[in-house]
Amino acid sequence: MGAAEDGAVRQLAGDTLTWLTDPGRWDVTSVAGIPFRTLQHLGVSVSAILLACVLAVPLALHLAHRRRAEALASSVVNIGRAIPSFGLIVLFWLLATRTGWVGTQFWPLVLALTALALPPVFTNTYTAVREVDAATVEAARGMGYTEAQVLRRIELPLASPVILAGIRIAFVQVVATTAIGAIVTNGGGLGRYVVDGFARGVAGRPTVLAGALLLATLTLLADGAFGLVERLLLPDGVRDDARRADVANRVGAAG
Amino acid sequence: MRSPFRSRPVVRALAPIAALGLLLAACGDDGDPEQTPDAQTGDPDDGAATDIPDGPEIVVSSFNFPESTILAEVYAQAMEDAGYPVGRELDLGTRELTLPGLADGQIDFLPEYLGSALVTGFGEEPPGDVDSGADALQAAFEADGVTVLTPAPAVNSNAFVTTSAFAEENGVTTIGDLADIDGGITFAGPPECEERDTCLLGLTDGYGLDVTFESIQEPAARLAALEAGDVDLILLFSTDAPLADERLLQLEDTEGIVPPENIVPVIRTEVVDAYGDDLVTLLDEVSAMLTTEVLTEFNLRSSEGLAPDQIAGDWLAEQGLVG
Amino acid sequence: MTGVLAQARPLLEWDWVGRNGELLWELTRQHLYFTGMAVGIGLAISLALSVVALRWRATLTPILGFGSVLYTIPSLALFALLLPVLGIGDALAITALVTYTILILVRNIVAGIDGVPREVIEAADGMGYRPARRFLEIELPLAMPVVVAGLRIASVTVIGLVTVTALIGRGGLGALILRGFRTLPPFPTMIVVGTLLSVVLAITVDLLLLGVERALTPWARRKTAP
Amino acid sequence: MPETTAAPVAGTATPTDPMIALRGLTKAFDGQDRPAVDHLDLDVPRGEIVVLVGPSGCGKTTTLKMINRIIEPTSGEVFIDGQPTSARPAHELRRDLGYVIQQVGLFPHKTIAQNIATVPRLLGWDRDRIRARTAELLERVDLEPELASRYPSELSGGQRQRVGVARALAADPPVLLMDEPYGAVDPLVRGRLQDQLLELQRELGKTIVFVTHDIDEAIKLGDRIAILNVGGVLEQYAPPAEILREPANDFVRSFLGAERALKQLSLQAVGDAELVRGPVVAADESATAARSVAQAEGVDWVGVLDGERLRGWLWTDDLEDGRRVGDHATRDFRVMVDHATSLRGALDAIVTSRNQVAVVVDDDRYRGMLFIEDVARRLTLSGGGRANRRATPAVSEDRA
Repeated sequence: MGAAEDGAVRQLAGDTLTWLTDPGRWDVTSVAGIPFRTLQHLGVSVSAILLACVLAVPLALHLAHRRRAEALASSVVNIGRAIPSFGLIVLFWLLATRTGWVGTQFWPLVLALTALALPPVFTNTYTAVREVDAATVEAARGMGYTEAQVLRRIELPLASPVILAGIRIAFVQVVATTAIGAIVTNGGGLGRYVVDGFARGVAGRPTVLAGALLLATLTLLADGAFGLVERLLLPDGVRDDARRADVANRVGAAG
Repeated sequence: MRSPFRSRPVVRALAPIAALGLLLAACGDDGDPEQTPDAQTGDPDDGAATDIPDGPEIVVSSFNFPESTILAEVYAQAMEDAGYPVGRELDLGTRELTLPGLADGQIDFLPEYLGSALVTGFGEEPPGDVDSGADALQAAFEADGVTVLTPAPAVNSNAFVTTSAFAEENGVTTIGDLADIDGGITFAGPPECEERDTCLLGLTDGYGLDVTFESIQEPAARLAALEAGDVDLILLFSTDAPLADERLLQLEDTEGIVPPENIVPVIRTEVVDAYGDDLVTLLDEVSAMLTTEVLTEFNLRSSEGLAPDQIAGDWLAEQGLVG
Repeated sequence: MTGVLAQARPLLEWDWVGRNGELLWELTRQHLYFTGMAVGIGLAISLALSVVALRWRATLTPILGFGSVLYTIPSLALFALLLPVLGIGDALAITALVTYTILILVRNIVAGIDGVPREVIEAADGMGYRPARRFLEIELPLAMPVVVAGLRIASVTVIGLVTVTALIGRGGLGALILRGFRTLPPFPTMIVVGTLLSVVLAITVDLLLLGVERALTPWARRKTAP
Repeated sequence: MPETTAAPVAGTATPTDPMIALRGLTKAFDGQDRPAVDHLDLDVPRGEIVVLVGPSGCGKTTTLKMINRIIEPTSGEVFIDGQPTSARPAHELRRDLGYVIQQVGLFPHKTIAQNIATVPRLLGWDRDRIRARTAELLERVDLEPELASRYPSELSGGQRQRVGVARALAADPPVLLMDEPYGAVDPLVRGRLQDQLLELQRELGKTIVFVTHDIDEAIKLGDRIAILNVGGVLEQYAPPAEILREPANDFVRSFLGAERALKQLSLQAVGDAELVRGPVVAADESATAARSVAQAEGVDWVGVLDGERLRGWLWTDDLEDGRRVGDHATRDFRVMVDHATSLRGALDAIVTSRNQVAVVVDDDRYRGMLFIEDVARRLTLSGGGRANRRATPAVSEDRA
């Protein structure tokens, strides 16, 4: 790298730092500020993951308990991975402009992200229940548990590490992909900085870089925070399974 | 019975992967990924011209919206037809990306917009008329080694658009009328608009409006936001097809924050020097035939799903500029 | 409300698809080129990292941790972070895509090699194999199903992500989606076809690799209960 | 089974010229305060099966693996045919030492033929020679030729273990190292595999080092047994009969267990014992004569001979005066043994028989009987009878 380029990189690093440390950027009242964009980002992401959980978890629990739709459970995650997030976001936006049902700014993005989060949540939940030791379930039935009790008191607690691992993967994926929404709407949270900075060319590069750093930080923090949530939520006996499930499933989450 | 002895497993294991790699590499080679698929490289030998001097490849570039890409294609194909070697770096991005590219020689040719080039590119005052604008632009580009060619009659300027319903409700026909709306207005433009005198700064500083800016990169998304009532005003181009729809209204720019935006080809001077007046004559000839109606037609055809290179090629053939 | 956008064109115009076969093929090929380059380079890097991780076990956790961080960084952020270093171009797109393959591939290569039964390794040693030949002739073929499974996941993931590279001016079918969206009014067929083709491409590549795996591991299919 | 040019059992070398010699062999693993194997000296004579046996942690497997350098010794030396193993690259050494392990370790991605051909291929044999050798070995371990193109997953556990032995023998190594090879197969199959190994050994005369934790297996297979204690201490190294007769110390005694005496019996064959004629009479003898024979033998029954065949037996109370013995109905001897049956087997026959006797036959010909006191007498005598037990019927006939 030549001296000139070296200087340019140092200049960029300095500008980025200046951008990030500007008190105005941290003004909680400014809609262009980092706190607002972060909250906007999390608002979209959390809405999407909650919606995905509400839709996928009960269905997967039910189907897995009844041993139904196994082929669906194993293939849905692969198909989900094959769907390009960018295409899906644009497609949901397009459908929203045509139906006029949900506006064009918030919900199309949230719904597209929900669709992306459904497969990993569904498959992990399904697999988690199916992998509960059959002997344990049999023993529970033998002691007179009803089917609903078997599901709620045996299968669900024992499956919870893997279920949470699936939700965690999906959540990180959603947080990462929310940024792409900045291309389609005025939302997109922290992705806004990257897209806006990009449009401003060389002058926007500090913004792009700062946005990218904020985005990466938010995603890693979201991942770490979810790890803590897992520790708090999980019963003592299965906590160790969570780590293993997480490592085993950490695939297909790039957005 | 199958022979129990077969080829070595490693060889069997690696062969298809290697083959796949080669196949993909081959694909990459002949489908040059540097090139936007919209742009089919014409064969330089196509043209009948034999008196083209040897010279560098002319890298044609464009902004990241269809009209600009179509215009770039028009000039590129015209040059190719005449026998000049042409390369393409289309859809490059905003002016913030194209002008540095032009200055450092990564690209050689760009169909510019006169007023925006001056105001946004060089921070100059908006020009009063086309001729003085062209002179000012030439002066600004001089240091970068770029030559400004004769502007075309075609104009495509920033258009500040609202819905007819909103205009009627608030009694608005000009941009200035927006000042009367209580609580100010929300305005959506592309990201770069926020810092431009011809855009947001024109509204706030030129008209003194109370504007909340929403950054929405793509015009379709801005239009969607306008129609959904998320914003009151959006930025479009005056040649965009939906402006013909009666449900939309382009507000009049009484203060003249939008400068004359004639299409003006700019080209690196070293390219002009290498190929001489014939090249300039050819490009001027093309520019002369580009009118605002033509631009509107281009945008319409684009919205019908036609590729930029096809729209450009059809038009050039119609005009008898290639053959 | 029926706005200007709401009465736009139909979602899928087959005659447009019919007229633009050449364009679609070109974009698909470009899409595959990016995928192939990213997965190919990713595989080479991952193999090297895996050899390191297998040779010096202590490095496995840091390598996977690094891969995990790369994997978690949003693609948009990664493009942006690499932009000052690489500038706009194929290198930027491919480098960003490569980073997403590392975690998947290293993990599967290491898991595949680890999954080779200990007794098979011991038998190979006892027969007088030398380490390099043992790796190529015994461990790698036996790890193949898991490695190919990783390749499948990596390829499908990358095919989905290539669409995002359209945002930096490169990007196969993503460019089509973007063009359909950028046109005013939007051209839905481009968005729909771009998305669908990307899905079809991912599934096709996935099935092809599955076929490759089947062809490479004839022993895995013929099982009779002893 | 085709005849092969098997090496002679004893070989030409003298016992003072061992095939394998361990000298001061020591292995100390990192992080363990005492060595797994501590200064072990051991000679493995040519053409013999030496079994290393002992409780877990006694270093028997470690010792075996130091021979082919899967584990490198901390100190000490292994000599094969007088040459130190450390003098050559490990992979070359290993190609000369057949190696069989408990989980077999067949290569799952290679066919049975390819598995067997592993070492010849590493040694660079030509295709035709490999092909011929593979076919020969399949036959030798009693596997159908059709199995050649199968994959290991398509075979049963016993078949796989036989492939493992064939693979180890492929390049005709003079030495075979076997690490608990039959530990994972069920007892019935294990017995058959053990018999097959003895049969192979008789034909091939390899020098075999065999590791097991099963003392019965050691006694059955070993020409010599090395009993190791925790930490690789050699407690006793001797032929099985000697170990059973004279355990060197309490450790060996307790390792052999309470059934030591019975185990000793299992080393001797019926042919080693002196048979008695027993209370038998010819069919044409009178009832009176039969009664007096029974009385002389001190039993209340009598066996009936039809020429050389023992027809059966009857109670003396059932004998009717004036009739010949052969005119009475007889009961069958339900259990009969032959020369090759171990004395332990004969004892089982005695205790389950109503007559408290083991009837010894050779095919249909009556040879004699063994009573419990005849067997008991063998317990105190020294038994060098392994060779006899293993001998073919032709040999044992001489003694009968």
